[in-house]
Amino acid sequence: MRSGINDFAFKLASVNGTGSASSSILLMQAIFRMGVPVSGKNLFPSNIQGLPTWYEIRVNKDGYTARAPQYDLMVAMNAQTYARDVAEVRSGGYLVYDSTWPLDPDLFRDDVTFIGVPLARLCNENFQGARERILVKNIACAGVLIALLNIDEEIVEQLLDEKFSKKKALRDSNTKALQLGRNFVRENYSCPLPFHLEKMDGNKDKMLIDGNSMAALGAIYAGATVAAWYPITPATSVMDNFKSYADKFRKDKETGESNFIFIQAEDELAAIGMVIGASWNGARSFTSTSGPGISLMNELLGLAYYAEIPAVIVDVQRVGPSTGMPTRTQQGDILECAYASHGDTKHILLFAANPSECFDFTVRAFDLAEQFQTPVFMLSDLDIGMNDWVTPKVKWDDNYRPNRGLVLTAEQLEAMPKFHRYLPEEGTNVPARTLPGIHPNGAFFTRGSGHNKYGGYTEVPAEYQEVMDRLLLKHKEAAKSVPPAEIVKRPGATVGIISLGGCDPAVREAADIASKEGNPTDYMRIRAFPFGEEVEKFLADHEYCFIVEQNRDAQLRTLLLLETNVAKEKLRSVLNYSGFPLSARTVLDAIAAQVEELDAVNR
Amino acid sequence: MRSGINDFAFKLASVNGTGSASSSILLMQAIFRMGVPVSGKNLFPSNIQGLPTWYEIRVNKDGYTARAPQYDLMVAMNAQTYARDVAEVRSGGYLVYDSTWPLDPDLFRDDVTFIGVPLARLCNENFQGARERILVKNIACAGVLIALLNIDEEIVEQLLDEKFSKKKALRDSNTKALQLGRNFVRENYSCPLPFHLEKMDGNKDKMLIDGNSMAALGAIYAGATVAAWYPITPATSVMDNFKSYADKFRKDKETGESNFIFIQAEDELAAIGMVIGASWNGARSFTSTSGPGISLMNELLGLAYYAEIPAVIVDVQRVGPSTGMPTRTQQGDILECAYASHGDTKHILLFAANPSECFDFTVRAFDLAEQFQTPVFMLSDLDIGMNDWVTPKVKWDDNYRPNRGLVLTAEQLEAMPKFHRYLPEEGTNVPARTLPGIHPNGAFFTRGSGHNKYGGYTEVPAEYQEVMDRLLLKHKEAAKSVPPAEIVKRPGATVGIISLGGCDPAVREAADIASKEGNPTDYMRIRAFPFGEEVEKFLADHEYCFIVEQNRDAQLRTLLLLETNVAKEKLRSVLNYSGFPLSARTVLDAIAAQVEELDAVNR
Amino acid sequence: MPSIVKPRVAHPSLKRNDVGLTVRDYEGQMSTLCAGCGHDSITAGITRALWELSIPPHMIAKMSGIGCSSKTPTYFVNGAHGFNSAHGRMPAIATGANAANKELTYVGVSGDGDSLSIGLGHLCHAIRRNLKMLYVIENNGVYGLTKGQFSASADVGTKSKKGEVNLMAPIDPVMLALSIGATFVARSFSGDKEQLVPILKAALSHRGLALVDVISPCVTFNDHEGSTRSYIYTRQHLHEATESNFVPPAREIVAEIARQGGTNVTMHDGSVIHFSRVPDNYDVSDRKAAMDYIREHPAEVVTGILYADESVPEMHEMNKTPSTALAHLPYEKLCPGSAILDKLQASYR
Amino acid sequence: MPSIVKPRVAHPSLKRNDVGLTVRDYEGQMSTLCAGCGHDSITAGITRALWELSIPPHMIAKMSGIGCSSKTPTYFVNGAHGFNSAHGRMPAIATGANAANKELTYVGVSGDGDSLSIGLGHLCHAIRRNLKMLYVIENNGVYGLTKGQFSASADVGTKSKKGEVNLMAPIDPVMLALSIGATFVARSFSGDKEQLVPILKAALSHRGLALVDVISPCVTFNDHEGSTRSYIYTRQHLHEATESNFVPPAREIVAEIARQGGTNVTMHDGSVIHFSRVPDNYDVSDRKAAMDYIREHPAEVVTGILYADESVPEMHEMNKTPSTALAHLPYEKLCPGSAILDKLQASYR
Ligand SMILES: Cc1ncc(C[n+]2csc(CCOP(=O)(O)OP(=O)(O)O)c2C)c(N)n1
Ligand SMILES: Cc1ncc(C[n+]2csc(CCOP(=O)(O)OP(=O)(O)O)c2C)c(N)n1
Ligand code: SF4
Ligand code: SF4
Ligand SMILES: [Mg+2]
Ligand SMILES: [Mg+2]
Repeated sequence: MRSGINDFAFKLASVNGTGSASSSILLMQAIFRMGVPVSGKNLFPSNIQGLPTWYEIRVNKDGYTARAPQYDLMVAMNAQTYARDVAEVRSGGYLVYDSTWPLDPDLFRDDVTFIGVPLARLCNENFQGARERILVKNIACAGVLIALLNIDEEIVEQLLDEKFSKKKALRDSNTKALQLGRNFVRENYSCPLPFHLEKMDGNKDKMLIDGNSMAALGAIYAGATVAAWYPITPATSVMDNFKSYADKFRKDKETGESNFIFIQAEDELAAIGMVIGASWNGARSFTSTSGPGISLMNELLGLAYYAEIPAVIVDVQRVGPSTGMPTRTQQGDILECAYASHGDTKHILLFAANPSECFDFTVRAFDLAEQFQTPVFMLSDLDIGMNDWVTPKVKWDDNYRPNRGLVLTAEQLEAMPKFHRYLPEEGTNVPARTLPGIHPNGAFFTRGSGHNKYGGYTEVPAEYQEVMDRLLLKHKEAAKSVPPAEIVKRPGATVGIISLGGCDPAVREAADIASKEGNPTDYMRIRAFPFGEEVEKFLADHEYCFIVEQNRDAQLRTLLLLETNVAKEKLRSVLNYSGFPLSARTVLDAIAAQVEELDAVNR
Repeated sequence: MRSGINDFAFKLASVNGTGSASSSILLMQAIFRMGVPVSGKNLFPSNIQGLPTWYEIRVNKDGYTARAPQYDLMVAMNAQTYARDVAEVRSGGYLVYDSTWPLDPDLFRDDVTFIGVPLARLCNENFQGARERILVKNIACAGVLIALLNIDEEIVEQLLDEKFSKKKALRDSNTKALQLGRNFVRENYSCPLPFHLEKMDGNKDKMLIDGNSMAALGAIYAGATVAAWYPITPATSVMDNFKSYADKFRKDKETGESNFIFIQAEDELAAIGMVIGASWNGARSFTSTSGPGISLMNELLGLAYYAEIPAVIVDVQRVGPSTGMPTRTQQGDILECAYASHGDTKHILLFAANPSECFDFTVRAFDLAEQFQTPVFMLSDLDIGMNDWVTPKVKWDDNYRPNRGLVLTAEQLEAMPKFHRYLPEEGTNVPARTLPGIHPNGAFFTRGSGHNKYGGYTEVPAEYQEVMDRLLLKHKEAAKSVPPAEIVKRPGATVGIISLGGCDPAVREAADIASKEGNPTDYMRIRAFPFGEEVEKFLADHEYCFIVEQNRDAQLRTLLLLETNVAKEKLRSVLNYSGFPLSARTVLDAIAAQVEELDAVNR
Repeated sequence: MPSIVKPRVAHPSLKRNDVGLTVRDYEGQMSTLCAGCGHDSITAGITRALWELSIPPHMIAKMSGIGCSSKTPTYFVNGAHGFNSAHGRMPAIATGANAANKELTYVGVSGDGDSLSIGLGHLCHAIRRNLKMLYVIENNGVYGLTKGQFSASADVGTKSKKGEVNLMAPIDPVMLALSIGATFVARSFSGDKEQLVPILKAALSHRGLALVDVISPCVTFNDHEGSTRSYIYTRQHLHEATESNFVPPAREIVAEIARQGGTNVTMHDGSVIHFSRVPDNYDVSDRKAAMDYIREHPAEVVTGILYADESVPEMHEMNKTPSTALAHLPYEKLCPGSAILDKLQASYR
Repeated sequence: MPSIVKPRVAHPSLKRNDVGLTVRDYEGQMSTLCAGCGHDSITAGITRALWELSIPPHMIAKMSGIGCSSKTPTYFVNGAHGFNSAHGRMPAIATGANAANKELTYVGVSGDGDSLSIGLGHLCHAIRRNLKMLYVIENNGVYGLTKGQFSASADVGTKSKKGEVNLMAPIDPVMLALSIGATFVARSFSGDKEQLVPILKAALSHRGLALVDVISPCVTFNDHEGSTRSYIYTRQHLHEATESNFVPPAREIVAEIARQGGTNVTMHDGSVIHFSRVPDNYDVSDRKAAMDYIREHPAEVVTGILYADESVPEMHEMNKTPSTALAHLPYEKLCPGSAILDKLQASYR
């Protein structure tokens, strides 16, 4: 199988609140700096302290970064989950456990090598105080892995130097702990393991970062000045990061003034209200939230749609319905976002597939929202948003200027006899807007109630319909401006795979494997709604398509079915809604099962 | 054309807040009591006083009660809208105006007969005080119509007797006003007009009532005890009526105690929260609202879906999006209700087509909500909910007992070693629930967060999925219990018309006309979602189907496309989203245009 | 929300304010409220106050929710920007608008339903943020637009048009605002323009959020059984069109509240409200005294500026934003540029 | 919300209450909150109070929203029904539950985020309805579960874990409740079980809604820069897992507030709160006096039962419902039957 040099996966089982995620990230960073493609999935519970938590790390020299299907090495540091953790190691794999206490003999497996390290004892002997002991145990454990997996020690030391540049004492105890772990395994086991790391050059022009940081950075670069939000996992760190970056990059050096405002709203209804108010007034404004927040924003999203007010919503999806599993990933808000609010509405959605795209698409979301004067959703999910990904560095064009859409200037207004808010130029679907305070001629009255193309209140059917019809055309028109689907063709392929967002790495890997196995497929990654012509063409060109997505009800398939000309029978679903990131195996197995089924029918 | 005895339409144009609706209803009631099928559409503005308002009345001996396409007689009492109103009279028709002041000669039409009645002068001469004069003017106007249309005077007198049985003075001035109007036209014009009324026996077993009253009555008969709501047009009168009926029928004669509770919530989020809390606790509980309320209820609807708590929502639809046109009708909440809330959800919807069904379906909504432990939406709309319809009297079976679904009794619990909330019996999809306080063994913990089939908190993929998969099956299973689609077949028909709710009268009339013109069509009226087998069959059996509905985005078509096996090309849309009730003409014209298009393609 | 264009007759003799405009220039569309509605009097007061303060119309942002009261921004200052938003959400939308552009004058108009029920949370949090705006609650004790349900400000014992009696303790926006740290709180009566206009002007000049609770009688739904004979006509018959179908002609209630001893005002329903004014020596800077004064006069509606504190920073001051509108900052000031991005990205390893 | 089954050891010697149960019978699952969290102390207090009042477990309905505090109903009275609902909506859901079945004892647990931000409107309106329930706010000044943002009860000048300083006036649930007519208002401290348990018992026995604001320190997010050396480890690096990834072991803060002069209690972050008790001659029946007393002691957190009025009818009394639960009324009492329907329909003509 896959195990070998720079190609394996391991998992750390621990208890949350102990700082284990920090040491896992330390390892990931070290591997990244060794030039080895790596991915990490933090599987954490919805509480603050004391419950099982896992960190999965996969290294893959070919750059496959989807979740690994099985583990070569398990670091089982949580007695509560031993049994489960032991069971998850692949046959022939290894398991590290804390041998301070004897392991229940029932848990041993013949086909797995058990590596006992008395971590607690080592730490207790060498450190004082409960607090410190908990912390250093994780570092000692990292030391164990350095030895077993041949992680570059110099890099680790350098990382610790950077981390603790100003905290000498901490730096020292970290080194000590690291050595305790490392030395113990080196002395007692043969190191490294058969699968391990070797420096390579696989991360050129890449960085290791999470999607929420990149979305936040996108908002900074897009020129967002008003951020309004209500805390919710897994969207909170979008705003945490926005605030940090803004504090760093948006404070006037001379005056100390903030060229942004950051508002923690009282709830999500208020947050979207603030975004709408600010956008109405000409600021680039956004919010970030997750499923429950989208539900609460429903009413005002309809107002923004109908009154044609830009709004950017970063939706970092988690598992629904209701509170669901707040710390697990899913793509379950697609339909809720596409048609949010009562009455006839359609919104623009962008589907980011990785942190780099979180940046790009957040910037584009602002442009699209202003160009089309409507809410735009930037959808990511917990996996993309909160896990660190090896992702291409983004390029910034210093010539970029925001596309503010049709906004009349004071000069234009001065020259205008009368401004009509909802009257686009002949043959176009987006009317010009004005910003309050710019010019007396620009004043108009905004309302969510029935209005005609002049902006006046109406209850006259034809006048109401005229505006509604244009809104539909406007949405259609946006298809030409949103990021087109990304299409990868393979010679001989008749079947297509369609997917979106964070499924991308698993689907790519699956397609590569299938291709190697003699089953080439074409691949289309949807990046936005409304769908462009390339989507129609891809659908038309394939006999059938597998739609891979992470929800129960095939929401992307639904959207394709409704909003393209594709025939129903063409679209087959591959669904994963476990809450865990997708693996290539899941995709391959599901497709294989369906192909068999199809063959059976055709036979 | 259609005009003639017991087959014509007239319209009264007035200003709201003057009491004109009352006199229009008086006329409708009189016509109803004459045994003539009649329908009335109140087209009123979204304010309280002083804006244009219209009342359309159609009489049709064959029982066609859809909105009339054109008017034989216009009563133009609003100077503000004269021009519009004059233009709407059919060629050869009549117009009544107040000749106290001269009419602008520009408004005259050669092909319309103008009947001037100096109503203001007559009233000013005969009555004192501004208040009374405004009121009696409407009655005088009714007198005019009595004469012109041959409305039975005895019946009108009787109605006034009933209305003012305790207010002699008012009664007298009403009679006087009525006579003023009647006598003036009798003396100055030849009465009645060529089209007019004659007694018949067309309203047997029928009554004249609005859908909101009937929905309220349904809730009373279903045994609802907790009503929670927030005022919103056009749903308010559901609760107004529920309160009136409950005060009448639910107060204990001896103790004066109320066997219900009626809570005006602080908003719609609270209203649905209260319904969920009360249902959780075993009461039959409901709310009524319209589009904006549904949007606000989104989050908690997901909670009820996922935690499997019954809830009944009467959604009286109005024109969206956003505030839209609150006093106009639409079927724009279908999708919002079907998939309300973030994450994967599916709800049960019932589509009432007339006031009688509002009663039946409200009762059934409670049964279904408890049987399937899930939210059930009873959808009607402003036209059904607020207009008076000639509708069949409903029958009540005194043997009816609420279907409370699977609720464990104290005895059952006593005999049970352990109760597991989400564990249905083998082969079924609905688990038993318990009501708080019934028995110690029944206690359980309800949560909107991830849970396994035992009701315990979980973040384990398989456990989460197991419950989610069952919820999907449960929803499917409900197809067998909801009201089946109503299907009308015509020999030789290859094309089907599909519609729902308040479109029914117009579609039936259109189908009859088409049939007479040699184009027989089959007709299926969808009455619920999820769809039953009869829906699949109808779709399968027809070459193509026209789906007639009142919204821009073809929401019923969407639902059919998604939730049946039908091929896309089969479904063609006929959309009306003007805010006014549908007329047969609109349906016929739209179908004709599409048939021509289809023929062109096939040629 | 329907609006009827008002004939605009130019009176060359009309007084002009500092920006050269007459009071007619601060008027709006013709009101479509019921004749005699208190809200129309408030509209007149707001019109006057804005004119007297010489605020250029296009520098005014009129914000409202949904309700009869919330319709009124259409009826003043046609030349201002207006936003008739969604029920209860005005404070949130105004917060965003204000955040984006501090240069405008924000006039928020809301109802007691809009602000004390569905929008209560937003109101309280706008107060906490001390958003610079005039926040008028046109308080009639009912939901006018949805036809007469009690609002949360209805007094215990009030009878609705349907004959229901309210038993729940009212939420008094003044006490509520005082208890959560509001920096400007006033109360007035729609019928007393002499008092209302100066209060509105003071409120418009306040540093942060100025809450003005204006008692504003609803002609149509403040009536109770028996008070007005003609009502019986519409109330009588159970089976009645749900449209409120007759509104008796009524006149605006006007009364100047006397400085000494206050004034009894008879409402449309015949009930009498005793309005009083805070005494001349009243200390507007003492929050506790304000609450005490109101509690000590339970039988009257105390009017006037009840509390004002100019020392508390408003939202922008708390957030140290620049003096120009955020919305109008040049993009060059906002984008850190490619060099910084490259550097930053280089650190993510 | 995760829950771990607690080993239940039967102590035959344990005292039994009037329904024959030991205090162990009122316990719940093992807490999954951070070690030392004040909320766990409140859980213990509630457990004790319910046991002492001998309320049969299955007649208790535990209602909560979302937050660390809202998780706690899992940790007491396993044998009760529980409903961990949605963020901020507990008061609404409890209102419905109570409406349906007045026979249960309602224990609502909420947080300052849950009740003073997203759920503020619902809390205020539940107070107006005087819903019979115990309503506990586990007040820690932060959003614990979402990792330390300020809540609306954070004091001016408080520093968050991220170093932000709160500048907005806090919403004090006690003052708020008093200003809108609450009929029972108390405040206590999680660490003083001696005071807390009797207050909870009094609250559970109150006629209507009993609001108990309990100051409950958050171990994990009440820390500020520099106070705890080890925190630096997690706070330091900008590029950090967003999971709160290290929570230092901490102990519950326990302190009995002295009757005379009060007690200084040091919080996890090193700050000191001065808790005092209302004096023995304090008059709980005077709302104005309560507000005055609190305002007159701005430097201390006044604890005790601050106001109680048993004269105001609760929701069911206002609505004259029968003495049995509406949910359990026989259908025969609810359905008017076919004859009445026929008659009624005959009148619609
Ligand atoms: C979400 C939502 N719910 C309900 C309504 C219906 N509605 C319109 S105005 C109103 C109440 C208005 O009362 P108030 O704010 O006191 O204004 P008034 O008409 O009395 O001036 C309601 C409930 C709505 N527009 N939106
Ligand atoms: C609609 C919605 N928005 C946001 C959240 C995320 N969230 C969960 S708990 C919480 C705040 C909890 O604060 P508090 O009520 O003070 O409880 P604590 O954790 O401090 O005890 C938030 C914002 C949510 N669950 N639902
Ligand atoms: S209903 Fe009442 S509040 Fe509304 S406009 Fe009429 S008088 Fe004013
Ligand atoms: S984060 Fe704070 S409130 Fe939450 S459990 Fe931990 S200590 Fe308690
Ligand atoms: Mg009002
Ligand atoms: Mg808190």
